[in-house]
Amino acid sequence: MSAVRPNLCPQLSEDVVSKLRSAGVKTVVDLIKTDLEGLALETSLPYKDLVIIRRLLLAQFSTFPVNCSDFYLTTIASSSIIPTPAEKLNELLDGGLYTSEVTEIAGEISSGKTQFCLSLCVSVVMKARQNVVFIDTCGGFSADRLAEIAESLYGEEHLEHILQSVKVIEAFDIFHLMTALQTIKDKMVKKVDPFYDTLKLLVVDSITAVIYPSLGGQQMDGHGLMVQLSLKLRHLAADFSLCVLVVNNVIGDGKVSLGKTWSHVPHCRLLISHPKDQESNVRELVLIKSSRLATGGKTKIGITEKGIEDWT
Amino acid sequence: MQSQRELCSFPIAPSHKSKLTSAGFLITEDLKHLKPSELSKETGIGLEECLEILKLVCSESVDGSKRNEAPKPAVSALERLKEEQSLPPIITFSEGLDNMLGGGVPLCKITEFCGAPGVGKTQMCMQIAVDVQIPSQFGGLQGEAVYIDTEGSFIVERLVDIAKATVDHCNEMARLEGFKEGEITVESVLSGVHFYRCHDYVELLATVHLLPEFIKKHPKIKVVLVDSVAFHFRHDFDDLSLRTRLLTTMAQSFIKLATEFKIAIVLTNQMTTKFSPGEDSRLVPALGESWGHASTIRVILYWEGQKRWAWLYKSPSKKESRVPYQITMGGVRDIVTFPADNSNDQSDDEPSSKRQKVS
Amino acid sequence: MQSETGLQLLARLGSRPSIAGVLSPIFNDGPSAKDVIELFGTEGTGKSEILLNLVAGIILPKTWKSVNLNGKDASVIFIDNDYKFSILRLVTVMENRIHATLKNAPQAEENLTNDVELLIQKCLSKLSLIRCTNSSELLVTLYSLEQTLLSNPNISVIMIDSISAFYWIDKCNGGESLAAQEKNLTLISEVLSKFINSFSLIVIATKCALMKKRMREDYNLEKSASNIDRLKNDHQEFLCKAWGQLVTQRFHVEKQLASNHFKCHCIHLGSSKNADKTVIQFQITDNGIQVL
Amino acid sequence: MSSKKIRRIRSLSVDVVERLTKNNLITCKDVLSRSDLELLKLLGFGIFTIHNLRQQCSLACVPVCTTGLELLTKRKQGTGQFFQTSLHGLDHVLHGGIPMGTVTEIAGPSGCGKTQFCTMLSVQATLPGNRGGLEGKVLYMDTESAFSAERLVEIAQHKFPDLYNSEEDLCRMAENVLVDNHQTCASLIKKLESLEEEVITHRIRLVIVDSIASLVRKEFSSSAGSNLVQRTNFLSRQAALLKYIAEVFCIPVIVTNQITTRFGRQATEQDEEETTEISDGYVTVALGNTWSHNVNTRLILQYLDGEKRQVLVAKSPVAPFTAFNYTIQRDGIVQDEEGAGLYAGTDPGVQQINVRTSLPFYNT
Repeated sequence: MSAVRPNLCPQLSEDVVSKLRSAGVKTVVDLIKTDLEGLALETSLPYKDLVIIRRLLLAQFSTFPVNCSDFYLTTIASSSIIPTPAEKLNELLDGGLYTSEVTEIAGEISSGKTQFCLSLCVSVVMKARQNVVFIDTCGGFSADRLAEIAESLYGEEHLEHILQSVKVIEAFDIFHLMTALQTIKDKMVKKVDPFYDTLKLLVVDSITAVIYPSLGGQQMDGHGLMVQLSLKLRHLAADFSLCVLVVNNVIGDGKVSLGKTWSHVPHCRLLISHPKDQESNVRELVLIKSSRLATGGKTKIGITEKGIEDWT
Repeated sequence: MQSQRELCSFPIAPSHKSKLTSAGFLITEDLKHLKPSELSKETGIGLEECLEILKLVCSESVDGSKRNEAPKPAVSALERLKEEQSLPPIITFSEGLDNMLGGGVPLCKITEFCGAPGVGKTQMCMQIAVDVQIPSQFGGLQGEAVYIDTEGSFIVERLVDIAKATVDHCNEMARLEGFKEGEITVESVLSGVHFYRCHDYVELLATVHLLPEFIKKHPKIKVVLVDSVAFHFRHDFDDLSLRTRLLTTMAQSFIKLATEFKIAIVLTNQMTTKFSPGEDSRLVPALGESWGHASTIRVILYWEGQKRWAWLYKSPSKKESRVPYQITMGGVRDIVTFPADNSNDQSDDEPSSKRQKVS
Repeated sequence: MQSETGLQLLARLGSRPSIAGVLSPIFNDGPSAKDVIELFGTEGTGKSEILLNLVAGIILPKTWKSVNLNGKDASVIFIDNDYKFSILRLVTVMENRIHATLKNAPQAEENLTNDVELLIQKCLSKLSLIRCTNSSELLVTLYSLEQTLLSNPNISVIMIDSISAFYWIDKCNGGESLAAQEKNLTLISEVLSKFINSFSLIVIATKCALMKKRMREDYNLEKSASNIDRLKNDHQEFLCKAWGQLVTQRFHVEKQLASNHFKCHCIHLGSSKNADKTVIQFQITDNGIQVL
Repeated sequence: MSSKKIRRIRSLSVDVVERLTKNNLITCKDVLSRSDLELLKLLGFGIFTIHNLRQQCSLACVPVCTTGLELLTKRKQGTGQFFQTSLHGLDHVLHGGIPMGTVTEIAGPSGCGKTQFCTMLSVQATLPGNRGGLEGKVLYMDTESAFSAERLVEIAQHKFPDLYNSEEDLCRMAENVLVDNHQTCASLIKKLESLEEEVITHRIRLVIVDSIASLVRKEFSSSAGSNLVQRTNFLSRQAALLKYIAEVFCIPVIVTNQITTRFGRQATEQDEEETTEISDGYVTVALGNTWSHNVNTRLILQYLDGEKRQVLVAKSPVAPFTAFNYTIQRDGIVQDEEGAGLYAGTDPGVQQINVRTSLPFYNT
């Protein structure tokens, strides 16, 4: 935990800190962990002060348990379901994408991953009246395709409103992405920008392009960065009841990339593929992992100028 | 619930990270208003490294990226649409290809042409390198091009042919519309193509790494062409994971270049035969599956009998479609389907008097 | 230890409500006091689902309106590092379970929906949720739990969803030395063992299979070995030694790809009983876990 | 160039270089092929020093940038940029002949004139500049031991009687053609690796590898499977070496290739009247698709009918698909007047080649 410093709490004056440091107590954890009587003897500080300091530090640095009954009430109030434009897909996902969850869509090249995200943005803005942040890491975001979907679905008059409620951030390496997520979190905590008060969907297009370069080779903090990133995404989802949609790549024979460590991250995982025997714009979606539903369900969607639609 | 950013999410050397955590520095808050000397005394890290860590973590504008520019602010899709519409694409002279790509090769995107040998990948690159310099009154960008050649298949005489054909075409159009001729000459086209010859993948990486400075020095550059990004990565590369890592890093720096300087990146890729169990062997783009995700738009050039086809295989905004094209002495041209015109195109022996399809 | 009030002494020494027999077939004679159970498995094999069903079984009262719900009426502390805890799912499991027992109980009156709602609200107050962002914060929070454990004698289980959540972050923070990497987790294990011994608590933790299976040197061993050896071989301890010594039982959960069923192998570690061969198949349905 | 030692980069500080050598990162290649995270772990510097290091290494080994104009002027001053083949139609279409500084491949069925073509080019290369020669020596790497000195002399005598009328002129010309026999791939690749000082010491102006395919097809079976990958790797390495020599010394490199039979659907609009006696398979250039990438220009020789033969420009960065008839005479390959013209070309990797299957006396 962070170092013991004078201004941490009133009793910790300058000399107290230096005495503690001389006794080898540098961080808050050291202070909490050590047996206070011995420490009092060694540093000739009054035992009573040490107990007060310990209690204050405990209060300051630990998270308080939340009682689940009121947690249940707040969750009911804040969580909602985001319907996708395809009805049959909503049935498969028991209503659509859930907030405070990380959903992942994985697919091969040109399997329609970006189309799925773009048409979801439009449906969130129009159906749920909420805003969207689209983090683009591989240059795949195309504003005129978003405009085309919006216009063909909701006509000219809503176009301006839809385009203004989708914000795009470019982040081309993992540290850029971390900074972007941090700025989003700060803006939501400080409530300085009205756009972020009604933010409901956060899309990260192609998380693989950002994580893959940092894995492998003679270094070992690639995995650490990946887990750090996954924690940030899940905290954003849970604390601000956002729906986080992450795009991942499929390589080789249907193996989702980024390995086992990443496979634990998403709550629910969709696999999108282009079945060989179908027309060129038909795609098949399979639910391959879900913490809530039975997996293995399949549905077909078609990619048209209106984005993605049910394919009968 | 501290909302500060953890130190381990910054690019700091592992040995420094362990010293920082053991000294109790975990979040950016801990390092606020701290002098390098204090940090060095407390953690035992060298003074210069402490200065760099503080510069990295504390100044809000500096983030972990290579250049110290501030992270790009969030831009609404409306501004992105205005920006996309304001950037004219690079028009080529084959109308079919332009319509397929939505007006031409778009800026701020990576366009990849995969093709079997001899199908015209190098011709396409040279054509684009010339077309980017078409004067603005003809709908061109009047920019310059960077041509990175890894295969050694760049013959400058061929570029002269294409340039001559384009210059004649522009002058012809200028005459028709009464503009001043000579706006564009073969010399101006040739001096507008900056040529790099890379003999192995390390030189390619170095060139790509230095491109931002180069483009800052030559602001008129509008397209970076890499002829056969696959050549050096396909043979004598024993460590496949290293190859994929290098390719992904290069792809990321390409897309950063494209969006930062509003230029187009055009790559060519080779094809390789894939022996998958069950189906018969077929030609697939080289460099494996993971590379496919890097390019935003992918066009596969292939042969069907005597005809060359361009197949828009992957595009964020355009539907999948195919269009025939041909390579003439003057460069890449459309195949206009009404037969009369087609036949005399073929038998015309004299290269220079080739009639161009007015685009 | 500091001076204790009488109540705290009673809480420490007094017996915590036992939860023997909850979710019976899986924990056949039920987790007994001072047990440390680890649910080990790859992604999507129902580890969190088992925890949810355990919580439902524990916080429900024994009887309600003269209907035997065979709940354990105990309190639970749920530490959710993976942010996977879905309270909606917990409530649905509890509702289905209550309605199921009510349906075949003869003397049940007709619709009790709002009563059931109140019951669930009361039960939920016995569950407290903690969410930490890194291992140091988890360590400090565990220390501050000592106070709540003393003041509330009803808590009998601490559940940790994925003790391995911060493994990679600690490994990356620790630099070269292994001791620095495992410092926090060792301290956490020590605190937990202190709680177990002094408060005779039960700790149930899930662990994700983060590592690929070890390369098996001789392939034929894998074929001939019995299930248990194969699983032992599969499980490769990557957390610190202190945690390894703490665990008394490990449940290895697997998913049958074809039939959407799950298999759960119970392995007793170090305890006198020989390696238990029980293999339980179960299925996850809307109202929780159905044992086959 | 990539193997530049770090020590030679003066702008790096001493302790950076020392820490680099401690982690045995010696050349720019070691530094540039590692990611930032790896360098952070290995060197323990701050991120900005790492960026600066990468910048310096890149500057050290980045190739020099020239514009198209400079390239053109440099090419013009050079000794002409094309090597005349004395087939005037072919030279015209190829902008002057075989392009210098690139690899040109001559493929065709056996006995169709590949070696004759190479021998004639060897003679051509030893001519003085004003006669379209290269005034230099020729390195002829022969793997099928098909090269015959008598044929070389005979062509020289009949093609350039005025130059080579006396005995010692012929001997001097013959000395300029260094013939090198190779029986195994290993010896060929070893020779290619040491080719640089060979070219410098003997002032070689033309390199010919007769039948690059024969050794490879002997040692690597072309059936699908692992050694096909090795075969492709071996061929690519050979191509890289040859390209490097051709470019650095701006000399033409000519390789010959054999033919193979491919089964499966060939081009769709194949004109019907060209019925081949063989089953539905068709004959095309050997060594497959990846090798076709490595070659810049590909000339295919094929039989037209009993006596006449045809050369096709199957792949060329400058020329369209054109075909010229030729016959083999005493003074080498001579182009026929009629019969030149465009042909509907296709993928050079699958271009159909006519082979002489029936004996000439049979179809009189």
